[in-house]
Amino acid sequence: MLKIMKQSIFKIKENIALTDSIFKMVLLGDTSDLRTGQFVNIKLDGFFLRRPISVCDVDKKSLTIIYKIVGEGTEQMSKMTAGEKLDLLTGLGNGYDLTLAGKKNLLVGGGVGIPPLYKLAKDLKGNCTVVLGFNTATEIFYEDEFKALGANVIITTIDGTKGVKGLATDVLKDIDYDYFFACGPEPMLKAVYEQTKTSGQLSFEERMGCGFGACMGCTCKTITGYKRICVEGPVLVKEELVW
Amino acid sequence: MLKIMKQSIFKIKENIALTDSIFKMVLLGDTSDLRTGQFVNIKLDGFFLRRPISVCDVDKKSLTIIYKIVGEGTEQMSKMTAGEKLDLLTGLGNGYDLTLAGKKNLLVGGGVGIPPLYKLAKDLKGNCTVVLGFNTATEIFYEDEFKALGANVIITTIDGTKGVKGLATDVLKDIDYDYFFACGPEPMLKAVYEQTKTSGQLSFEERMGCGFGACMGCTCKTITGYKRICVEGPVLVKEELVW
Amino acid sequence: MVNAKADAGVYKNTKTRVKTDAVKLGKKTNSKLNTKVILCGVQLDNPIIPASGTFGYGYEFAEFYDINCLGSLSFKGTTREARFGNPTPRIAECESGMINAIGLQNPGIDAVINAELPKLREVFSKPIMANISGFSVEEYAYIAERLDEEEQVEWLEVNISCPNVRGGGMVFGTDSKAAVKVTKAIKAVTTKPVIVKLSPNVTDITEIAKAVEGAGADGVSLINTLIGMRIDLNTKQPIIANTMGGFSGPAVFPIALRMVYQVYEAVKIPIVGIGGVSRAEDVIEMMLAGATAVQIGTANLINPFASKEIVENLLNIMEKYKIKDLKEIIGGAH
Amino acid sequence: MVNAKADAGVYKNTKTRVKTDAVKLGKKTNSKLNTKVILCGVQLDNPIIPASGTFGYGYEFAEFYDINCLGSLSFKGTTREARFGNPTPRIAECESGMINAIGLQNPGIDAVINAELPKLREVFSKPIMANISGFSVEEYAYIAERLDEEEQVEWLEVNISCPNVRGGGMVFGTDSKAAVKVTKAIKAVTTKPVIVKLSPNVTDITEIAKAVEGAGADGVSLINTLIGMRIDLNTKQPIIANTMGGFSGPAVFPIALRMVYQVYEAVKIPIVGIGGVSRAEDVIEMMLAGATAVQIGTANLINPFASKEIVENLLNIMEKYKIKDLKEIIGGAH
Ligand SMILES: Cc1cc2nc3c(=O)[nH]c(=O)nc-3n(C[C@H](O)[C@H](O)[C@H](O)COP(=O)(O)OP(=O)(O)OC[C@H]3O[C@@H](n4cnc5c(N)ncnc54)[C@H](O)[C@@H]3O)c2cc1C
Ligand SMILES: Cc1cc2nc3c(=O)[nH]c(=O)nc-3n(C[C@H](O)[C@H](O)[C@H](O)COP(=O)(O)OP(=O)(O)OC[C@H]3O[C@@H](n4cnc5c(N)ncnc54)[C@H](O)[C@@H]3O)c2cc1C
Ligand SMILES: Cc1cc2nc3c(=O)[nH]c(=O)nc-3n(C[C@H](O)[C@H](O)[C@H](O)COP(=O)(O)O)c2cc1C
Ligand SMILES: Cc1cc2nc3c(=O)[nH]c(=O)nc-3n(C[C@H](O)[C@H](O)[C@H](O)COP(=O)(O)O)c2cc1C
Ligand code: FES
Ligand code: FES
Repeated sequence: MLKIMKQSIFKIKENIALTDSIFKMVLLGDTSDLRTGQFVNIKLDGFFLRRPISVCDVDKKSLTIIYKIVGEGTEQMSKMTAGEKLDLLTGLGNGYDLTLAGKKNLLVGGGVGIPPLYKLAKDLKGNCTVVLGFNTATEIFYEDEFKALGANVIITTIDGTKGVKGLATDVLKDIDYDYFFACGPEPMLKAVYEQTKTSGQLSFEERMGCGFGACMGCTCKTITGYKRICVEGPVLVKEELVW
Repeated sequence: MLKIMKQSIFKIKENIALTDSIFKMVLLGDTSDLRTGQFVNIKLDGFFLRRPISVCDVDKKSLTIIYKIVGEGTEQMSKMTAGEKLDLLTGLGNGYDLTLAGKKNLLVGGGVGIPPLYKLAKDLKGNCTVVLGFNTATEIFYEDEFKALGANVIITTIDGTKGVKGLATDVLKDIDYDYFFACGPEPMLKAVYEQTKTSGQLSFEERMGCGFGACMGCTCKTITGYKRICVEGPVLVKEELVW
Repeated sequence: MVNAKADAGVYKNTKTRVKTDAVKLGKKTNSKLNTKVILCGVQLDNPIIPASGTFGYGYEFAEFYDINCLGSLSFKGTTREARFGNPTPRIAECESGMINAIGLQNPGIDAVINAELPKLREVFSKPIMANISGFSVEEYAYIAERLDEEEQVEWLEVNISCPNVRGGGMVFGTDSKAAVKVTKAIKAVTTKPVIVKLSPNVTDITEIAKAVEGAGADGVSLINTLIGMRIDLNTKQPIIANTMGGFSGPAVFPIALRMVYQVYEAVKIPIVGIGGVSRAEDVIEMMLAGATAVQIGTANLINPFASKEIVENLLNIMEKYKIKDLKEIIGGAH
Repeated sequence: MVNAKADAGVYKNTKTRVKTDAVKLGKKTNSKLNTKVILCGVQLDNPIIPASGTFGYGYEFAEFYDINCLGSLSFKGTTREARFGNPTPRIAECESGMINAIGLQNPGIDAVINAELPKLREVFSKPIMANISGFSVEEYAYIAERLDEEEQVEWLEVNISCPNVRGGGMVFGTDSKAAVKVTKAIKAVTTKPVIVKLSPNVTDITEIAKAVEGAGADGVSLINTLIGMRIDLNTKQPIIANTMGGFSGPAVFPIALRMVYQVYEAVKIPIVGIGGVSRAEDVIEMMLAGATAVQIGTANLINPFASKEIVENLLNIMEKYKIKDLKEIIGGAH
C-alpha cells in the first residue's frame, strides 16, 4: 500500500460539544489523501507529542473528527474556536480494507471507537447494521447521523437508559452478518473477537511516539509478524490477532 | 523601601516599530505600582524565563515599554498585535531616587537604555539636559518625545550621521549639571562613571532568574555590600560602584 | 503588603496552558480530604515545601502571600562564612528549564541565625527545613551544630550536591564514602532529623542513598540540579560565566521522578521529592513514586505564587483523582 | 511520492514558535559558506545525521523527502537476532520531551543486511552510520564483523548505552572496563571507524570517553537517552509498561551540550553530538561545544521533516552568526 503522509495546516470550521465530554471538530485543509479508517496526528501548542485522532468523515474540503476529553490535550482542543489553526499529519495508518467487506456488514463501535465507523458506513452506503455501545443515554452521539445514512442502528447502554441494556457485544448473536468491522476500547474488541463467527477488521489504539512508522513505539505482535499500529494498523484483520 | 510586586495580565494597545529593530508597546492593565526606573518582567509563550523590560512611561491606565529585538523573545514580542495579552510582573526594582536629584540634572542614555529616562525626564518636568547616544541616524528614536517634554536634547551618533559625531559621553564635559542619571550598555555606564564629576544614579542590566529577589541570579558587588540588580537595583548610586 | 493576584495559573509548561478542570471543582472541595504527612516524625499540614535557593530565606515571599499556607520551607543553602558566589551571568534559559550558577551566595551562618531566621519567624509559624552546605566535613558539622539550637528548625537538609562550587558541594554527593562521612559528622552533633540532599549527576543514585541511610540519615531529598550548559551564538562562548551550571525546571521532572522511584525501592527512610515540580499533578506523581514531601523549586522563580497555587490546587487534584488521604498514596506506583 | 509541505517549521519548542529571521535570509544565501565536515576521515556534505531509532532504516523517510540532503544517517540499533522489544505502552509524553522504551526492536542483522540496507541503498547515496547493539561482547563483535563487509557503511556506531534492555546495552556504557572490552573486540574485527555511543547516566562521562579512546575507538557519540519515568494519575501506575525508559528531546539539550563540552576537553577523537537538537541553532551550539557532526533524534518524530529543515536552515543560521566554514567552529566555545 502506498504510504502517503502530509504535514499541513488546517483551520477549525467548527468545534462543538456532542455530549458532556465528546466534541466534534470540523477542519478545513488539504484532505486529498485521507482514507476511511485512517487517522491524523495533531500538534497542540504546549504539548510535546501529537494526538492521534481517527478520521470520522472527510470530503474534498473538510475533515471531521470526534474526540473525547480524556486528558489535557483533548481538553485544550475542546477550548479551541473556529478560525484557529492546527498542524496535522494526515494520511496515517492503513485504513479499512473495503475489498474484504461482505454483503451484510456489521459495524460495532464503543465510545470514541464510533467515529471512524461513520465514514465506513457512508462508504458502505448505509448498507450495514451498526451497533453503537455506550455507558448511558447522556453519552450517546451520532445515532441520528448513522440513521440518516440508512443504516440499521442498534443502540446499547450498560445501564439500560436507552436502547438495549448491556454491552454492544450482547446483541451480536441476533444479527445476521457475513463480515464485521469493530472499533472501541480493547475489552470490547476482545469480546467482539471472541463472539463473532465471521472474519472482520478491528481498529486498535496505542501510545505513539511518531504516528508514521519511525519510532517503533506502537508495535504489536500478530501471527503475521510484528506490526506497527500506526503503519500496518490501526486496522488489523481478525485472523492475524494473537488473542 | 516597600516592595510592591504584582502579577497581572496586560492587554496590548499598540505595538509599533520606532526603527528597524526597536519597538514601542503600549499595554493596558493594573499600573498602580509602577515607578520611574523600575522594570516589568514579561512572560512570553514558549519561553521559560520572563523578559525584563524597563518602564518607559506609565499613567493610570497604560504602561509604555520600548524594546529592541536582540533575540527570539523580543522578536516574538515584536510580532504581537493589539488585543493580545501578556502576563507581567510589575513593580520590580528600586527605581530612580528622585529625592537625590539636583537642580541641573543630566540624563545620559544609550540605545535601549534610553526608555527609562523618558519617564524620568517627565518626572523632572523636562527640566534637564538629555544626551541620547546612537550608532547612526536610522537608529534614533524618541528625540521628539523628549523635546516635547521641554528637555534640552543632545543627540550623538557614532558615525556622525546626525547630531554630534561620537559617543554620548564625548559631550558631557560641555554640559553644566549638578547630578546625573545614566542608563545604557555597560561600557557607556563605565565611561559615564569615569567622566562625570558629580554624583548620580546608573541603571544596570543582568541576566535574571526571577526578577524579584528569590534566586540570587543577578547579584553584583558594591562597596555597600552585595546587591541584587532586581531588588536593590537596577539603579545604583555612583558612589557605591566598585569600578 | 502586596495585592497578590494570581491570574496566570501555575506554569507546568513554558506555555500558559488552559486551566485544569480541577480549578472549577475548587468550590465544593471536600473537607474530608487529608493532606497531612509526617516527615521524619514531624507532621506537615501539607507536603509542599519551597526548595532551597528558590525562596530566599522565606520572608521575602511573605510580602507576596501568607506563606503559612505552605507545609514547610527550605531556605537558601547556608555556609559558615558569607559568600558572594560566582561571577555573573549566573543564569541561562533552556527549553522548559533554566541553568543557574549562583555558587551558594549566602550571608553566612551567623547572619542567618541572627538576622534571617528572626525575620522568617515573624511571618512563618511552620516547621523550617534548614539547608546547609560546606566545603569540608568540619564545616558541615559546624553549621549543623549551630542550627541544632534553632527551635523552629525541624530538619537539617544537607546539600551534598551543589554543582556550582568547586572542592565542596557535589564532590560529597557523587562519592558514597564522602557522603557517609558528612552524614556521620552531622548526626554526631544534632538530634534533629538529618535529610541528605542527593545529586542526580551519578551513575547510581540508590548507591549513595543506601550509603547515607547506613550512615544514619533520617531521610533523603532528591534531586538537586543536573549539570547543564548553554552557549551564546553571538559571542560563541558559554552563557554562564562559570561555564556550566545547575539545570532545573519542568524539563528535569521525568529524571527526578525516576530517581525518587528507584530510591524508594532502595531505602526505608522517607524521601523528599524535588525536581521540576510545577503543579499539583506533579506532586501526586512524585508521591506515587515514593516521596513523602515534595519541594517546589524553579517554579517559584517563574511564577512567584507557584507554591501557594500548588497548595491550593492540591485538594482539587486529590478530588479529581479520587485520593482521600495523601499519606496513603506514598509509593503507590510500586 | 509525497507532496511534502513543511508548513510548521522546525520545533525547538513544544509550542510552534515564530519562524526565525534566518528563514527570510534564505533566498540570498551565500554559496561560499562551507558546511562540509570530516568525521573519522570520511567527509560529510553537512554535519546533520538523523539519530538511531528515530529514522527507521532510512528508506521510510525517503517517501517524505529526498534524504540525500542529509550528511549521513544512523539506522535503528541492530542486534544478532530479530527482537520484538518491550511490551507496550512504550511511549510517554514529557515537558519538551518524551520517554521511549522500545527495547531495541529490530529485524536482526541478517534481515538488515539482506532486506533493509538494499532498500536504503536505492534511495540514499551518502555514507551510512550503522548502529549496533548486543547483549554480550561476542554479539557486538559478530554484528560489527558482518557490517564490516557492507560498503556503504562508513562508520560503526556502537550503542553501549541503551537504557531499555536488561543485561546488555547500558551496562556496557556505565562501566569503563566493559566499555573497553566491547570497543577492543569490535576494533579487532573491523577496519571501519568505530564510534562508541555513550550513556549520559553516569557520574563522569569523560572517564568512559577516555577509556574507549584508549581502547582504540575512532570517535564517540553522545548522548543516548537519560533514564526517565512518568506515572499515570488515573491508574496510579507507571505509564511505560517497562516502568522506566529513555528520556529524550529538547529538554535534555543542556545536559547533552555540557557532556559534549566536557568530553571535548578529555579526548582527542571526534565527537558526534546528540541530544535534544531540534533546529539549526542547536547544531551550531553543539559544534561550538565540540561536536564534529550532530545527530537529530526525537525531533524527527514530532516533525518528520525536521532533519531536512535543519539542513536547509543551516546556511541561514551560519550567515546570521557570521560563520563561513562549519569545520572551523568545532570546539570554538573552549
Ligand atoms: C489510531 C488512533 C485513533 C484514535 N482515534 C480517536 C478518536 O477518533 N477519538 C478520540 O477521542 N480518541 C481517539 N484516540 C485516542 C486519543 O489519541 C487519545 O484520547 C488522546 O491522545 C488523549 O490525549 P490527552 O492529551 O487528552 O490525554 P493525556 O493522557 O494527557 O495524553 C498523554 C499522552 O498519552 C497519549 N494517549 C493517551 N490516551 C491515549 C490513547 N487512548 N491512545 C493513544 N494515545 C493516548 C496522548 O496522545 C499523549 O501522548 C485514538 C488513538 C489512536 C492511537
Ligand atoms: C532591569 C532590566 C531592564 C531592561 N530594560 C530594557 C528595555 O527597556 N528595553 C530593552 O530593549 N531591553 C531591556 N532590557 C534587556 C532585555 O531584558 C533583553 O534584551 C531581553 O531579555 C532579550 O530577550 P530575547 O529573548 O530577545 O534575547 P535572548 O538572548 O534570546 O534571551 C535569552 C535569555 O537571556 C536573557 N537576556 C538576554 N539579553 C539580556 C540582557 N541584556 N539583560 C538581561 N537579560 C538578557 C533573556 O531575558 C533570556 O532569559 C532590560 C534588562 C534588564 C535586566
Ligand atoms: C537559583 C537556584 C538556586 C539553588 N540553590 C540551592 C541551594 O542553595 N541549596 C540546595 O540544596 N539546592 C539549591 N538549588 C536546587 C533546588 O533546591 C532544587 O533541588 C533543584 O532546582 C531542582 O528542583 P526544581 O526543578 O523544582 O528547581 C537551587 C536551584 C536554583 C534554581
Ligand atoms: C524512539 C527512540 C528509539 C531509539 N533507539 C535507539 C537505538 O536503537 N540505538 C541507539 O543508539 N539510540 C537510540 N535512541 C537514542 C537516540 O538515538 C538519541 O541518542 C537520543 O534520543 C537523544 O537524542 P534526541 O534528544 O535528539 O532524541 C532512540 C531514541 C528514541 C527516541
Ligand atoms: S508511533 Fe512511531 S512507529 Fe508507530
Ligand atoms: S533575578 Fe533572581 S534575585 Fe535577581
